[in-house]
Amino acid sequence: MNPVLSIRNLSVALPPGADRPYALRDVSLDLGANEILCVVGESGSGKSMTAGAVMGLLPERVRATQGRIELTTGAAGDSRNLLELGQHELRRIRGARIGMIFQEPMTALNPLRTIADQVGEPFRIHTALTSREISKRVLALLDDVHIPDPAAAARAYPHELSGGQRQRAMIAMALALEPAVLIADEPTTALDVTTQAQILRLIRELQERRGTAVLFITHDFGVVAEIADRVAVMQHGVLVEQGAAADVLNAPRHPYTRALIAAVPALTPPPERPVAGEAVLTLDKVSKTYRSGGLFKRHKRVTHAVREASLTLPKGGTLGIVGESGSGKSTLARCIVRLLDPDAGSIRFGELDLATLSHRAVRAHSRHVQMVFQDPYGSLNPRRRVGDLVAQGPVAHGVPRREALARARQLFELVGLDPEAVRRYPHEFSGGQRQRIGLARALALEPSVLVADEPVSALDVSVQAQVLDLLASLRERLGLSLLFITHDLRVAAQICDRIAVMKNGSVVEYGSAAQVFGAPTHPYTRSLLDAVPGRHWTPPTTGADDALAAA
Amino acid sequence: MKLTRRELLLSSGALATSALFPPLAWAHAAAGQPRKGGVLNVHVASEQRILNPSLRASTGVYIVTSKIIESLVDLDDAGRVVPQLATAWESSKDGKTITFKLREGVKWHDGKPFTSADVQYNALELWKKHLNFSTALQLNLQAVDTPDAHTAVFRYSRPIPLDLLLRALADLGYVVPRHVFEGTNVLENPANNAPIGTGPYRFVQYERGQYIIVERNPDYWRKGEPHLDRIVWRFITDKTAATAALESGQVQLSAYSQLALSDIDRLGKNPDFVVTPKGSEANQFNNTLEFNFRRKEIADVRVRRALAHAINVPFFIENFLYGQGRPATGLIPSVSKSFYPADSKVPYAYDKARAEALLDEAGYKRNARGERFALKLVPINNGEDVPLFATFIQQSLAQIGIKVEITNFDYAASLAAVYKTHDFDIATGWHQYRGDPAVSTTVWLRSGSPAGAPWTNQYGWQSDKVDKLIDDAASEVDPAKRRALYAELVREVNEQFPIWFATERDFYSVVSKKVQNSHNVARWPSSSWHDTWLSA
Amino acid sequence: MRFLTLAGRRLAAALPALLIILAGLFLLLQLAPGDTVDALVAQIGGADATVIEELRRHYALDRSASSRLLDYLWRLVHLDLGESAIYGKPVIDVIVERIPPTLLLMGSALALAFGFGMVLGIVAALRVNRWPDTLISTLGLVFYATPSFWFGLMGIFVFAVYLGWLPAGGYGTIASGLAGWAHIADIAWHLTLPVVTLALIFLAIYLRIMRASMLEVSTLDFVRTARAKGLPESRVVTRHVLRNALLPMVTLIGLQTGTMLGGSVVVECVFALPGLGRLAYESVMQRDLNTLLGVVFISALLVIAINFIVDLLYARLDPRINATH
Amino acid sequence: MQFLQAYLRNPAAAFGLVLLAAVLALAATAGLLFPDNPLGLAGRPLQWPFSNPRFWLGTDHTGRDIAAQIFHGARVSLVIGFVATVIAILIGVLIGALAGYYGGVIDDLLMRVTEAFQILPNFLLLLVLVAVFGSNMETIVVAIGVVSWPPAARLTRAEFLTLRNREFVQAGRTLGLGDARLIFGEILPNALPPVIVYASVIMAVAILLESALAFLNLSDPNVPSWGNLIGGGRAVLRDQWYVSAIPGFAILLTVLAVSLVGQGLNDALNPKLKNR
Repeated sequence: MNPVLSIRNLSVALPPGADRPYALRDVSLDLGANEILCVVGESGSGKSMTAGAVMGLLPERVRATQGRIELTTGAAGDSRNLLELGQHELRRIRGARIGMIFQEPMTALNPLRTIADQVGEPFRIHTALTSREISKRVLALLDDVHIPDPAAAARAYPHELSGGQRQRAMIAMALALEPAVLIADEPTTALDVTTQAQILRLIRELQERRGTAVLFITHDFGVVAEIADRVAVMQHGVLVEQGAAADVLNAPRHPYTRALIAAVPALTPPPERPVAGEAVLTLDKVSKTYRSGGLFKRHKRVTHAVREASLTLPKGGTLGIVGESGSGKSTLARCIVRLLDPDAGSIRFGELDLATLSHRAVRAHSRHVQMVFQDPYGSLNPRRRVGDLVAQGPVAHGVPRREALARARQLFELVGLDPEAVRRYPHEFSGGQRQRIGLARALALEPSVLVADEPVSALDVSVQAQVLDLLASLRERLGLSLLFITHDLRVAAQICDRIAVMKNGSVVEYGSAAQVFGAPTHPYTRSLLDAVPGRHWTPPTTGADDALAAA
Repeated sequence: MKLTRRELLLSSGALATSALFPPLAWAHAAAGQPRKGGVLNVHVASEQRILNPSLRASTGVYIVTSKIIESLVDLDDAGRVVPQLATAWESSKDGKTITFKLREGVKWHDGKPFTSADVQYNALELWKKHLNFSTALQLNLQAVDTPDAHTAVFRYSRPIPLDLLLRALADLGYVVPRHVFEGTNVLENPANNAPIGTGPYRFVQYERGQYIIVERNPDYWRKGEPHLDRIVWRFITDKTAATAALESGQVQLSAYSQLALSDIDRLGKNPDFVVTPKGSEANQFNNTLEFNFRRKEIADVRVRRALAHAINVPFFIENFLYGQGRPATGLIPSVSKSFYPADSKVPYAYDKARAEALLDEAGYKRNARGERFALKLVPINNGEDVPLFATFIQQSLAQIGIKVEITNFDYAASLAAVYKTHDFDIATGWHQYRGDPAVSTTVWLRSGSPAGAPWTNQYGWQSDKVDKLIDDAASEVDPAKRRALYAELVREVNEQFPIWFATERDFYSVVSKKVQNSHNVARWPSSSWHDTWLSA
Repeated sequence: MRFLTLAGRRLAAALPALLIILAGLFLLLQLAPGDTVDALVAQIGGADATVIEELRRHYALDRSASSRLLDYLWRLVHLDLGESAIYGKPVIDVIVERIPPTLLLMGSALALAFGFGMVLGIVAALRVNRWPDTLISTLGLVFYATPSFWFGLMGIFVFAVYLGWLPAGGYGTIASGLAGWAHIADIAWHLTLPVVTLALIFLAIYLRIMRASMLEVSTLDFVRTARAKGLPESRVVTRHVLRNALLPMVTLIGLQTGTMLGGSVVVECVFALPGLGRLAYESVMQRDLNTLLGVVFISALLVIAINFIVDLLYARLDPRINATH
Repeated sequence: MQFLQAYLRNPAAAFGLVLLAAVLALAATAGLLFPDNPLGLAGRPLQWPFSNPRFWLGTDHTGRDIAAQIFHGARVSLVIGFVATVIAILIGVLIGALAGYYGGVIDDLLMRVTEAFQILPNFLLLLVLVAVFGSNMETIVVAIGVVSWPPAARLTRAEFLTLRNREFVQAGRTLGLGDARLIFGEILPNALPPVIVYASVIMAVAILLESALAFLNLSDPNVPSWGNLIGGGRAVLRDQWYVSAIPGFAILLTVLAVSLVGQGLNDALNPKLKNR
């Protein structure tokens, strides 16, 4: 292989006072022409820092302290060490020789400038083309990335495009000058699964057509399986393993790699669990409509967030609600716990219709149905001790504080946390631990139904597996019924007994997990399943648990 | 002419003698030949609501309008009454009929002739009905006869001293054209803001909040006058900014002590300016201390006297007022030669020990913390010196164990607090003396004024003796007897002490040395400036 | 047409606030000690009871407060602001005379504060934590902390009295007969000191906001994108950071209008400018309700109008705004 | 502790804190160093600083010791600034919290009132309030507070609008917490930091507003405030400029201190800009 980009013994130092001295330690990588190298790792592994070092865009006070980053600059194969270049020379390489795409296509584009303006900018700084020529090139580029109606998209502002289109525009911009190297930093993480599949396909297509070398940074092994030629695995700033995609994915050698891959949920559901036929929660034609614009404003907009959703949660079972963003799954969850008031339909919980309870009554009955939230950072009040957070619910329902705090310590133990930690503040915990605290808080009221809204989506894959295990075991031990909202079909496959697929507010498919994954009836469900990255790859399951413990 | 000069001399006394001399004889004496042309810029601190001196008696109105509108008489440099629109006057024996001869050949700025009908209208409709201070003066005016176009005969139901009337008419005798005002709502007449008169200058323009411009009246009855092309009054609220305007040459004159005391003091040393009390003798003012008898401690005359004894007025004048003033001896200032009692002395001079003794005697001993009682002091902010005096009172009374709380209001609110709701224990402000006690001062002491009338007797004090003295003096036609009555009044007021006239103060003018023939009469800022000119 | 409907709708939305202000102030001033007649009598040095009574009738103060309030509001519906007690002519005429100086003063001060605040803020942000930043930030704080009247008076002494470069006050040379450019230059010459005085504190605010905003925007993702495209730093700033950083500045213009009008009270008093601020001050002191309410009404309209313009401007700067409306 | 470190790493903020401490020290030692009434006649008026060893900052136009007034004035200015700020923040937070939390009609109503206060030039309202209720210190402080709250209300409302949909608030709601507890127990503590930072702006403005009132002779003459000293010194500005310059400088330093501390707090609370 003849590398286009070659990283040799790269170390990047963090400023004093950071949690570790080095962001990268002695990293060596080669990126050949016409290949996609996936750098994979969990948060904090240093994978984005690698990209930053190549681009010369490290955060302030973060410096490369040793190593070389060689970029082949000419046809003759002469190369230059990017770390030795001045800002001026680096600028001539950025955008021209190395293109880059980022995770958040919304924030990565300047909201105040048109797409044409931004996509054309590399031409304007790196070439002497006329503006007429540039706009022609821009249109061609937008066409290349398959944006529908390129002319309109060129005139549009970023907010006028969908997420997928924005990311296409980003790609067009990065590839404008046909760079030898494309660095893609989690380019599909913020996208829905179907869009993700399209973007991955696009990157692959363009890469093949132009022979670009792609450094693809991701945390998602599914994506790796989908797109990688070669894989490099990073952990804590150290490159632990690299090799051909098939080798690493199916026969990982390093224990960390093995653990990570073992934590990736398989897309095929486990054998069906016996679940009682009795329903604990019955949703009948629940609807929720948003109206924006006031009484006097002309531009009233009506959004049907949930349309006549009818579902049953079996006692002791797990009902998964899956769908892409905007499908109404979160709205439905919030209607059930009455964070939102449904407009129509009924939500039967025993004798009660949760949909029509008064707000005062909701407060009194809130203990029966509890919720776990997505964001481990946002769902805990940062200004309260975690013990207080867990005790808060019982106290509000009349349990003496001392008793509630004692109970909180028990709950901590139950969710696998040190009971002594009740006196600490949320920010002292990791993401997974916080999710456990959120779980303890919900369980403090001894609910019979737990609504979990994307409870593991914000977690790293290894932590995700642990929290899912915890949920499953609690379900067994406490006889909980679980309503599980997720966009991740792999996760849904692992934990749900029944699955409802939502699209544009409606439930389009509803059945047992095996049914939905095995023989989907609705075309949308099929397209969802088809879009799951790495669907053809089944993670090997050898010795994973030990490895995880070791990691 | 019905009057002989001899009769005139007899009837109007010494004050009228100057009428015999050519009024302009002294005017040109000091400087060289008057120069034609030029614009005089004058500083004015606050704007008046209307510019009509026959509706509003106020120096703020006169300083502008007296150049446009003339009064029947004016004062000379010694404060004697001299003819202006009236050329001669005579009182009947019983003092109830006063006859004025009016100047002939005088024209209004709109070209119509000035006649006795104008005077008749002004006297009966404006001076008697609307003009503040004048309504009391003309209370007994029954009719004004106009036997011919240039004679006006004022008929009173009670005798009115001629010298009182004439002195008052310098301020309260401005004549506006009858044909403009008759039959209109006089308070809303447009001419109130675009005045028409007979004076040396004609009104040109009034920009609210900015300036007023007048220009030379070519048809003025004093031939060859006035000398200036224009006069511009500029409204500059801020005193410091006004001083800056003077120093940077934007204005040449600021009258009636409208600048900061320190700046007046400092500009006195500036060779480009003249700083003088001369020319403002007709208007004097006092720093007062008014007492509210509704407060039991104050109702005790010993306490009131003790307060006066506790305040070191000479120190205040020297150190706070840059020496601009004198300790007062009573309600009539020493410059008022016709009324000032000969043997006057400061009634309750600074004597702290005496003050303490009086308070002890009155039964208000110091308590454990050394305090006797507390008083609420309302300053009525006529000028910069009022808060200073309030502070000085606070500081001084603290030393004899009286805690003074100053209640700061804006102008309107402080007047309402003192004279309408009587919400004060002691108050301090200005008393302005206008040449004759009956014009400006006795109203402060005469009982019977309803609540809400500012600068009247609202102290909760009344004295039959004082009331009688005031009434007798107001209709006493013999000047000598009047003078005696007022001397008695001063003595009695000092004795009963319902109000303390602490200082007597002059109004200062600051004027550029380029301004010639300035301050040559006793009320120069309020006079017509017909002979004033600017040197190159 | 669309502009007019938008403006009309904005005005309608502001009506409740206007009503609260006018009725509130009216009732508040009923509680004030002393009325406009007291103030008038104070100004003319006293008057006896009959004159006072007659004046009170003249100003309709003999009627009850509620009937006068209703009367006022009813007249307001007909866009009649009533008669000014101080000036003896319709309030609207008085105000129309006073608007130009205030608008000019505020507009220039705003432009100065905005312009210099922006430039200094940019310089400070680009040299963050180095000496130009320290100097500019300190200067900004000093400007912010200087009482404006004090600065104004000191300015008069230095520039008008000692140096003689600028006039001590006033709105143009009186009766100068100047026309055209000479007239404009004359007014500009007179307004220089007042504008600087009024602008100072706002300059400090804008400087601070611009600096913070620049620093904030430079951390955003699209700036990183711009750098990744190989844009030179100057182009990153001018093409990407600047316009985004301006958005909070523009918002601030609208928010500061009321404050600026308040600040012009003091500045107009110091520099003898015939503006709305001084008119308001005088009408409070003179208890001239009609004039005060008129000034408040007009300045409220001014604030609303400026906010409207600011919103339009904002919509031009930020394409996202149009989409949501 | 960490917060303090973050705060003190900023030299400007540390300087502000020292300055503020100095002003507090002035206020604290006023009674000790100048036991006499600072408004009492101390000596001949208008003595220059350092000309008389008894009055090292000289005497003002009414013969008061300027140094004594500066020391005692520190108390007054701090009290004015502090109390007015507390009033403004209380009103603002309450209105902003209710409007932001409940939204809908309540929000509309409260925002109309806020709008009314913001449309009305605040200094004008202050003048009216002082004209109506008089110029004693209590009235002035309350009036300054009353005209200063709208920005605090808007800020609080904005914070509430974002915070009320945050998951920890929703969690509290699903736990069955009441509105009052959600508003004051959950949201408010998280909404306060920017409001507290803004308080420094209100405090600075309050001190300046009082001095502007004193300039128009509408402040309380019974307290030795710096504003009064400036207002009085204005009459002797040309010759004895020090009478207004000394308290002017004191105001400048205090406002500077308060602003620097506010900015320091802001930087320390805003981790994004922490290293700047």
